[in-house]
Amino acid sequence: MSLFSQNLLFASLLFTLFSGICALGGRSLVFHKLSQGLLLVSGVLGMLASFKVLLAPQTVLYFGLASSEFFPVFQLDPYGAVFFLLISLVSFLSALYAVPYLASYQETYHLQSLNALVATFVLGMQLVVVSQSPMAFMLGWETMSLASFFLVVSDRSHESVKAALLYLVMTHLGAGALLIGFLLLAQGFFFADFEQLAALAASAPLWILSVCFGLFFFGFGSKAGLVPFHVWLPEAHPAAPSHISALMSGIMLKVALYGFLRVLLFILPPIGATASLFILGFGLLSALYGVLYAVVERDFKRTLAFSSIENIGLIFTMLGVAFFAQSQGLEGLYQTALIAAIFFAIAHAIFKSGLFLASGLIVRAVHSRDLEKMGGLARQMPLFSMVFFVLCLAAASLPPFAPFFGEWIFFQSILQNFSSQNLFVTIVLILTFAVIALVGGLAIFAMVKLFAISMLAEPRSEAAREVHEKPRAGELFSVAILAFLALGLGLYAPTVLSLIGASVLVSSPAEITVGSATIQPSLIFWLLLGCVFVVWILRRIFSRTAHERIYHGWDCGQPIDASMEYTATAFSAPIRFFFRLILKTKKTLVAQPVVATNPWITTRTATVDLRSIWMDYGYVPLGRFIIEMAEQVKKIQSGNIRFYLLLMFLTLILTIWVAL
Amino acid sequence: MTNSLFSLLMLVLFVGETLTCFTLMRLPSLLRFYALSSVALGGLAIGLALEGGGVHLIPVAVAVVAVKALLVPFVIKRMAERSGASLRLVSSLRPSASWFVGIGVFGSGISLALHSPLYQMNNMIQTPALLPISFGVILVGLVMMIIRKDLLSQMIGFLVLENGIGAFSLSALGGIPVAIEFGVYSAVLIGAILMATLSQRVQNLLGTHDTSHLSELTD
Amino acid sequence: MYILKLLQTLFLGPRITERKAQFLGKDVEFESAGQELKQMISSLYGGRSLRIRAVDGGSTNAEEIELTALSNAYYDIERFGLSFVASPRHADMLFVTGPITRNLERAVRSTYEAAPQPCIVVAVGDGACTGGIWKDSYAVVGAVEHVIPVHLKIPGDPPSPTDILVALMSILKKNP
Amino acid sequence: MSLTIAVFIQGIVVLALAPLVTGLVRWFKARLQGRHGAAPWLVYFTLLTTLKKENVISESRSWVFRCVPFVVLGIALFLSLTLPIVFPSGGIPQVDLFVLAGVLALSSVFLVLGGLDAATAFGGMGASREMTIAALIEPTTLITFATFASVAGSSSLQDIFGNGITVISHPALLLSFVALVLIVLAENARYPVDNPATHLELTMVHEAMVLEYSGPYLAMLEYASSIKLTVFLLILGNLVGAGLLTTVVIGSFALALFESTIAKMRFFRMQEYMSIAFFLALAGLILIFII
Repeated sequence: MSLFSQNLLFASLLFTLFSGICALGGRSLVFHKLSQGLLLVSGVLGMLASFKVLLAPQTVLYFGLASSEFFPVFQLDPYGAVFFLLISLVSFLSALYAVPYLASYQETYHLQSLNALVATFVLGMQLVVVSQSPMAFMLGWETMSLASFFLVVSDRSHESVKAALLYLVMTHLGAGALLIGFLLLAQGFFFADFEQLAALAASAPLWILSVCFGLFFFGFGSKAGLVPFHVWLPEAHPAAPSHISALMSGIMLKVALYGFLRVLLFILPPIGATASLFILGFGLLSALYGVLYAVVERDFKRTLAFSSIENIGLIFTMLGVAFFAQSQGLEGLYQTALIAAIFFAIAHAIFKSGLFLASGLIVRAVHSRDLEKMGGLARQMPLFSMVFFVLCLAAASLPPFAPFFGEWIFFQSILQNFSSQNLFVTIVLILTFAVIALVGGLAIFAMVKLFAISMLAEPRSEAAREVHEKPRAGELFSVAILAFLALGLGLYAPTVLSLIGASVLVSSPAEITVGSATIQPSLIFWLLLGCVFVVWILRRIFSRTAHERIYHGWDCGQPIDASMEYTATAFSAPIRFFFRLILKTKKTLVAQPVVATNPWITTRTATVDLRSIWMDYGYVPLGRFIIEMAEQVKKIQSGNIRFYLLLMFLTLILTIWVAL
Repeated sequence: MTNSLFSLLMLVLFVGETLTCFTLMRLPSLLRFYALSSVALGGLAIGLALEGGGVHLIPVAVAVVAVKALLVPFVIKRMAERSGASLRLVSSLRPSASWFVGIGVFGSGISLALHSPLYQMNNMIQTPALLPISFGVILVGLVMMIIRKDLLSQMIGFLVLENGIGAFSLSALGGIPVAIEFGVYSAVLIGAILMATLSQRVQNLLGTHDTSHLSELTD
Repeated sequence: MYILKLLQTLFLGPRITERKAQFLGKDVEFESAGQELKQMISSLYGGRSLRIRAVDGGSTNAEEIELTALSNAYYDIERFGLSFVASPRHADMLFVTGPITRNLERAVRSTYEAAPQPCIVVAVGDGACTGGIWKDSYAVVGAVEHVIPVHLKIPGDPPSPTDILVALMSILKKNP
Repeated sequence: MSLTIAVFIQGIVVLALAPLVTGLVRWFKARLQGRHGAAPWLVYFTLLTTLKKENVISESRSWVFRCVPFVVLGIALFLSLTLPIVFPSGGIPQVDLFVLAGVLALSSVFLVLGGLDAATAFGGMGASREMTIAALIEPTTLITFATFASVAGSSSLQDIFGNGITVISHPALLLSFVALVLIVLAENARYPVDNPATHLELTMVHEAMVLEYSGPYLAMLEYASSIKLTVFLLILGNLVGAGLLTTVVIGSFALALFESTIAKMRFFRMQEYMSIAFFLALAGLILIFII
């Protein structure tokens, strides 16, 4: 058995490779189905491998030529297995989803290259999670980034190319930072693996550690989409095909989180209070900023991308609180906050990939990503809208679903540590508590807007009126599984917690206890369901259900049509008004007179569009400054040879003076 | 120190001619003085050889005179005449000002070399006195290329620079082994031929050797 | 302090709401749908709590002023279990006022159909009952019964709040 | 055994009392306006008459429109059963304050979806305003609950009411009690935030979402909102240490008095209302650890 389990991991990686290769086989759909099938098998094997490691923590699967200095050793330990499980699960479901989904997109996407790139993308992520040395880690990291870059470009439209280039620049800035961090830490031992790095880090001087921490934070932060470095995320994720953006948003952000935690937990010595406050600050900033833009965004997939930024912000806040507690010596809070972060990350991976897969179906049905053109889809796709509704409720972290219990653990752990001795810790915890609560409220607003404007009421455009491409069985099945998992993860949170090695929180098989507070997720769910069922029974007893009549909505007597409904902009108008200092919107009012001579009768058109302050006051001025500097430097190329010789002469003098 | 009178004379000649090259405005005289400075360099090599610097310096000196004193000026003069270039060279400094600049640069080169750690290790160098002087000549060559506007004199500047390097190698290592020396000289010869043909092409294309017109290409 | 003086007059001040007896027991006959109306009221728990939606069918706003007067402190329609609501969906009773003009015919009909049955329609004022002085005008459809079934007519141009209350009490037969 | 009986009795009591509370509030307000006013128990008849009425449903709605009343009333039932408001040790300990906040958010989400599904401008306007208020009141609610939980040491309501934590048990609790009152007013769409008895659709918040419902669905939604009001009044009553009946009578009189003396706040000045509530709650929480 151990021999077989040994190669389980190797087999899973191999099958991903095979799926990539056979995707290049030919243009016909047979190769497309075959490659996705192989991806399915690799997903299943990956899940088995990670379950094997999780259930028996002391066994560690590894493969590769252990002895050779050059070839890195790949190893799956319990910490990596959690993320490997996520990767395999979501790649399994997105492959299942892709078989019918891509069949209807044959003309926009070049199927061969797309499938091959998906396989390399998944392989890259699997390598990252499995690798034990910086070289292998960076190898996997680069394959992941490059494959996802090409995937974003796959539909070859102008804005996705622009988004992909921005994405490429940001990820490779991050990857460069990571590489420097690893090399700086390794102090010359290029091929040291993580244990040796940890040993080196233990004795490294403080300035190296802080510089490395800054580099790792920038590297992993820009990949995960923390606020100042997040500008690429709302552009790149929506541009990719939906099952790819599900993989990118659901899993790639978690791989960045995995890398960050791998470095902080296993390599660097415990970081100080200032570093953890640094993580906490950025986490809160991206949570608040992400959710605000998720609320006022009009584009379907961009709303999901911003809500990914918000959830990542939440996870980094939990990490910040955990490491801050560790630096202040509150061991209990450190444990629970870390477990809450990982549990919330798992829940986010599941419901966010589900949402992105569902968004693919909606966008295909309405042929546009604009919320203002959707509406009334629930009537045409009832079953799909129920699944989508469950996912939206999970994304809003409402009670019976998994993210609520992640936040519950986090809130309870903070609550129990409010009364710690020094005031500074209390103030930090209270402010975090307040901001997270505000973010929670606004997250609900964003998800309600997403579901209500796209699904309910009258269709707002011709395309939404009669939907031709209804979701097919394969697609609906994978989205339904993810919705079921989001609910199941909530109900059986205690078992999941004990699975990922957080049994300290699980007092009895159905209860989570943090300090003195206990909660039974399944009890709450059955109670809620019971009450609703009782109401259903009472209603049937007290009133005649048949006594019903269909008539058009109450319209104050004048006929109304779909254009009078509330749109996404109108729905989020109060929030845009209340937060107008943060959310810059550019309003333009154009009045054209109908009759040239008569100035009073004019047709006025008002356009409101959203400005991203990070882009307007951050990256665009930075870009302009860099271009101006480049202009100055360009003057040096005056085309006059003698000027170049002068420069050579000066450098010669300088070097001689300095070196000799 | 070079005690023999002959090598000292050669050294003074070498420096004097290089400085005059720096200031000359007509091509034939520039070439003539460059040839003379190469001959002086060859004589210097022979002087060192006589002082027991190793017999291999003799063929080196002969090669220097052959290539630098005869062949290269001949090639450049012929090329200039064939392309019909005006023998009047163009410089951004008037001759009198260029004297001051030349001496200034030569002096700073010497002082720079004197302060450099290389000079302090004089136990290793055969003729320590020659080192700063050769370094000065290198700087004069480089500045000549910068000051002069037309292509031909920039070529001569480069060749003077190369002379300086040859002198530097003489002083620091007591002469480079013959094979390498010949390699260097063949490179210099080919370089000179290349530069000459290039300047002829430029002459045909733009009608002048003045490098400031070259910049029109970039706009 | 202003608030205290206000509360003192409201709580300890004189009672200004008209006595209930003034509206009960009057034997003035009103044109009503009789049997069908009684059956509807008995099905709505004897009309103890009815919700009214006032529909303007083109009235001169005279009846509207009287209807608003109904909910002031003097007449206080709420004590009889009647209250005005915003949407016909919530209404048990429709007060239709004024002759139904051509433009508002569709509005009145859609309001009646939007209201859940059983819904009592009361025509308030001469315009609503008979078409009033605008009866033969080109812009007017006529009395309310031409458009929707009417269960009670309250004549008067406009009927005073007392008349309206007396009519309502007669059909609801509130015990005194 | 005693727990299930307590829960069952408490459920019955709260369900029976709910319409009476709204009736009492309306009665007191009428009396404050000098009117004779409808009898407090009239609300029972209004609910029963609406139950018997026909259910008119617009054809531009989806399955969400139908399931909203059931879920909203179900959640109201859940609140009345599980919270220890009638008997201090009655409620189910598992349901603590954070679950309460989550469940309240869930019920306002469903109400908003019902409003939006009606495909009319009023429904959308009410829904957008209700959602804004629910989203912006969430931090204040969580901080107030955290204050009470940190004074009582545990976040389940049973411990808070069980060992008699009332407003006077810590000076800072007064601030969070006032914040809780502001939250109750916002959550139940009472006076400064929304006028329950308005006819002008443009000013409605809670009412606008219910415009489209009729017959039994309307009765269920109105019953749910009155249950929610009663539950909150009883929570406030327990925090002040008053018994069941005194809370109901005095509470509804206080609410009526408060509503008669102030005017409704313009919606786009709601920011000030929310920030007052937020900073009161925050001050309460911080003061607990300073004093």
